Amino acid sequence: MTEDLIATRARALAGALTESGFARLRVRDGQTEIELRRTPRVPAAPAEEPARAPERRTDLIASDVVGVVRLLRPPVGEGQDLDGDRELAYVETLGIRNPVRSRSGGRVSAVLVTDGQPVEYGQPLFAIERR
Amino acid sequence: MTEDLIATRARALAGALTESGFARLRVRDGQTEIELRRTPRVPAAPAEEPARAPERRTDLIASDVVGVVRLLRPPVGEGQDLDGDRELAYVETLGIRNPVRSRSGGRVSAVLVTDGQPVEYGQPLFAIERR
Amino acid sequence: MFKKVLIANRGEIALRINRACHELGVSTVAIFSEADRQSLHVRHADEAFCVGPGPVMRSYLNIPNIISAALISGCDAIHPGYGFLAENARFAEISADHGLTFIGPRPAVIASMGDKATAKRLMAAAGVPTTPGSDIVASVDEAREVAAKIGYPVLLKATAGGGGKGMREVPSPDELATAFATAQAEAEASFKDGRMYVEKLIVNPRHIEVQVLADEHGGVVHLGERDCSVQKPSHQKLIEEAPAPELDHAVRDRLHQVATTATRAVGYTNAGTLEFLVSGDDVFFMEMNTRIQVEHPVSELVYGVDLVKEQIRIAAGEPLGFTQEDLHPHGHAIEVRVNAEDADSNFAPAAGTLSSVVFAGGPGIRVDTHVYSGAMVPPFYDSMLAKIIAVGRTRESAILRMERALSETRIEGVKTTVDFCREVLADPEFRRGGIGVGWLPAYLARRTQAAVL
Amino acid sequence: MFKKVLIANRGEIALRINRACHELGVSTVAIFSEADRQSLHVRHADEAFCVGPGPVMRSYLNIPNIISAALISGCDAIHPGYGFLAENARFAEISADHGLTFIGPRPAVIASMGDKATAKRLMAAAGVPTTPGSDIVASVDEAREVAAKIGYPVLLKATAGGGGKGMREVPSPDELATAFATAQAEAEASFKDGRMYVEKLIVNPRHIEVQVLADEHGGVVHLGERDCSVQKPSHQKLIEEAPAPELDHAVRDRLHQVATTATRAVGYTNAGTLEFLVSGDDVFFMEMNTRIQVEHPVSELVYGVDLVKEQIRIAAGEPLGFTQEDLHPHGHAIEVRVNAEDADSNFAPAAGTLSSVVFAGGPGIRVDTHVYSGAMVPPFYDSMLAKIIAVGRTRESAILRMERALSETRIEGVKTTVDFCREVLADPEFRRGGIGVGWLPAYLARRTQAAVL
Repeated sequence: MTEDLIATRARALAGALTESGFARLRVRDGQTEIELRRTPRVPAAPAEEPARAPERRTDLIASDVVGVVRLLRPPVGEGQDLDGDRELAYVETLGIRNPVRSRSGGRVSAVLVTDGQPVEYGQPLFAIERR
Repeated sequence: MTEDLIATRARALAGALTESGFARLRVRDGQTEIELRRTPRVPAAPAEEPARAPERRTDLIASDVVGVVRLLRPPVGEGQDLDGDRELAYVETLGIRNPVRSRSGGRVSAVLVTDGQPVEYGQPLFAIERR
Repeated sequence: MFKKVLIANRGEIALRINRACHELGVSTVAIFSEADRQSLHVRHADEAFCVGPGPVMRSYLNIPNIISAALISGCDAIHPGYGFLAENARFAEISADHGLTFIGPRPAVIASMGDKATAKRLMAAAGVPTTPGSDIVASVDEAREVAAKIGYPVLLKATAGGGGKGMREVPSPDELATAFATAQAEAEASFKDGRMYVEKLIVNPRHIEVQVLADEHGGVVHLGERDCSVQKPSHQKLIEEAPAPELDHAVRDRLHQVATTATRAVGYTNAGTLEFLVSGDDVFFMEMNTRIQVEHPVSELVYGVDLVKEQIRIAAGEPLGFTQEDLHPHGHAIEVRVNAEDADSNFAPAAGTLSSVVFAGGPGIRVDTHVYSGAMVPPFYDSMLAKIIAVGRTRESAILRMERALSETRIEGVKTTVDFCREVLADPEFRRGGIGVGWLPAYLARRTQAAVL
Repeated sequence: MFKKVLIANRGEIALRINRACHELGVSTVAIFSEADRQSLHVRHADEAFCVGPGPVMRSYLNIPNIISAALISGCDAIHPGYGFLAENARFAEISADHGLTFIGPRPAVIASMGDKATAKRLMAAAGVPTTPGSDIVASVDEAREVAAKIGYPVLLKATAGGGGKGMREVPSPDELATAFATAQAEAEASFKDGRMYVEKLIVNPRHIEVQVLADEHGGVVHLGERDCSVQKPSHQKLIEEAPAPELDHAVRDRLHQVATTATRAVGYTNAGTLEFLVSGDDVFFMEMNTRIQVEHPVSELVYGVDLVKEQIRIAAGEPLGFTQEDLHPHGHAIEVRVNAEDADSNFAPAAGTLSSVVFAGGPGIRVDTHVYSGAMVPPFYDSMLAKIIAVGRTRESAILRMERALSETRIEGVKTTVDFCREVLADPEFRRGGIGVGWLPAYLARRTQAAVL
């Protein structure tokens, strides 16, 4: 099989694999075997230490609008403990304040934005480690 | 890694693998592992029966010019035994006769062309099973 | 001229606008849905904002997020492209309210042309020939009176309608009541506006449209006509060309003259298209599209004008750099829409990954596309993958060039309309030219029958 | 017209010829080496023959196999493209001997233009201005006499030379002997012909060439000039444009007039190019290329003529379909050569697999290429991957368009000249126009120095 045939198939398979969400995919025929593996994605998990990944239980709180971040006064800080669903900040869009909430309790492991920062849809704002 | 990144890399790897002539190639990094394997190519070995391939000792005698095949009178036939380097046919190019020889002895396992057939460079003409 | 333009669209037209901006030295801001993160329109823009998830209501139609992206990134104008918010007068207003120039006509003009009955009345008043028929009819009985007056077959149309929705052909009085009820229900469901009007049904007309440009200083020109009669049963255009083949000179001149007069009469500005039904020597105004159109490149190639650049210059307040006398058509151009559709099953759209994409090139070929080898085709959007445009000295040479280009085009991973369009281009009736909008549906019917037998 | 044409070439030009044939309704036969089995020029031809292994001597220069392929497949003509056998008079003769029309001028004309001293003598006789200098010199002493007469600096040239081989610049008498010896040795090694001649060295001239077409019925036209002064230190062209910027009208007219006169005088037929050195108002004939050239598209876009189709029509005995009066240049076109080369290390060629290829498209952009995502670049051949051509109403708009197109072009897997060409296009001196052939080498020298510091 020529390399572009192989690559074309690997490409198609890669698409299928990613879509399926499975971890591993292997195809064998007469001349060729193509195997693709994927380890489950971990948000913001540094590539060097995939081992640690599974133990983490981190939620990313993302913006569901395009706008400008407004932190609270005083702002929610890293290491802060949250007892249940708490307001963390809001994102201002065309003068409207869209609250950002923690949904449930936990520890703020990272504040990923600064006050007044423009953010797009789906942009992570806070990382919360769940108990 | 997005599927087109995976595929792009698989494609590059496939190229490298094929060029290297190696049988197997695996790359792992943070999120992804790509492994490609290749079983050695066997001329005209049907994909269903790669097992039989290694036992075969078949030479393909190919044309080294572009021209028209002229079989001998009588023509060399399938199953015929050849004692050493024998003329099998010639390929006529612009009126010049380019002899096709078996190079060494063996049994003619297949005649792949007919008299008067146009052939291109590298086109197999005879299959010879070596003793 | 603008400093930075937000492109409120996706796909090939977003790329087309990005090109025009960059060639004018204007920076660009792309918007994209989560499904389009890998798209070329995102890669080539100077900045890009994700405005929502795949479904259009939450991304490409999400006005607050789009306007917000424009303000955050410091844009001074918005180009809406075609589809999505392009003919949304409210979006044009909101843009203006936030100090963003909407690259298109004034909101009031978008609104009046968007309401078909109003548009028809305005055009008639400007002396533009329109199909015999009524203004809004209050009831099915009033519709019946009008139909009797103009004679069957008639067409029932929702004034808010579009894309064939809220429209019914009525061959005889018996069918009127049912047709009226279903069309009105459809219109109310689709457009929250059930107002209907009646017009004479023109049988198998040609769809011929005229491209106009109007600046904000009274300058108005036309860039000739386009023949868009090759339409799928869904009324979607598949193959377009300029100039219209086999068209009487007098009719052609009348179309051009009527288009520019009408453009002036309604106080139109920026690029627009007047769509006409042509039947023999009769010409009837159908509607005016207040945006750039998919098929604009065929006019660009014949007139040597960059329509999208002109849109931007006009919106920036510049006068047209040329008059009608400066514009001379050269040769013939034809466009084929390469859609991810299966022509053998009613053009059912397909989605997936394009394992391999190789387009044609060489002399006289222009390709406008956002796809590439390995690109994903999301299921949420229009199925058009590319536009291939061929130009030649004559219609025949342009068609030969297009056949050559289609034969070089290889797209693997989804079914496309490439092979079907090659088939159509080879048809003797198409080759002769001058076919009506009924031609392709009839062709498809014959084709299916042939396949069955 | 021919029934079937064998295309004796590879890469983008083979594809270009294939396109012209198909648009004329002529079938095609491709030839390919074992290294090119996957190439687009093979995929798009109607038939294809493998003529040998990768190395050119055994495949693309293998005359018996190529002629044999043409005869076996029933061709009636051969198009040689550029390079390889395009200017090989013997190949043209052999083709004729086998009843195959060679698409190019008559063998005698190819031969006389191929021999530089002869060409120069013939042109001078036809009243074409040539650089002061000698015919063949018998010895180094005769060379010294000539040099003394015309004055230093002088240029020693091998009459069989090409691509800078067998050529030496001689600034003063002291260097003459050594230069003569080495140049002659080089010429004997490269061309088996050590005959040398001497001419005045024109310092930093512009390279401006004129495109001509001549049919077999006395019809001769020019398609204006091309400026090819942006050349690598190896004298290979990198960026070409039409028309030549900042060129005095009188000089331009003289070039055109001289070119057509000379074409008639030498009984030239088919497409050809006369290369001139231009220094101020002085114009000197350099050589005539008896083939289609890499940079032909810039003339095609400015004049709206398909040069390769015209080559085929002329060879088929058709008269030109137009006169000089019918030809009117429109706008400005510029071509960039996308080579698999590393501009940072003396344009060292690269080979490998192109993991991803995405070219630009849209208005005013033409791409001629044989590569695609996943294509292999074999080590045996010219390193050109693609030609990108941009056309605009003015030079500035064409350059802006090219910058836009290069910014959209993504080729992964090998180094290319894309980014370097963007850098050159942005240079104020290039932007001003009218630079000489010495400009790019000097630019590169400054660049390397800057990198070192």
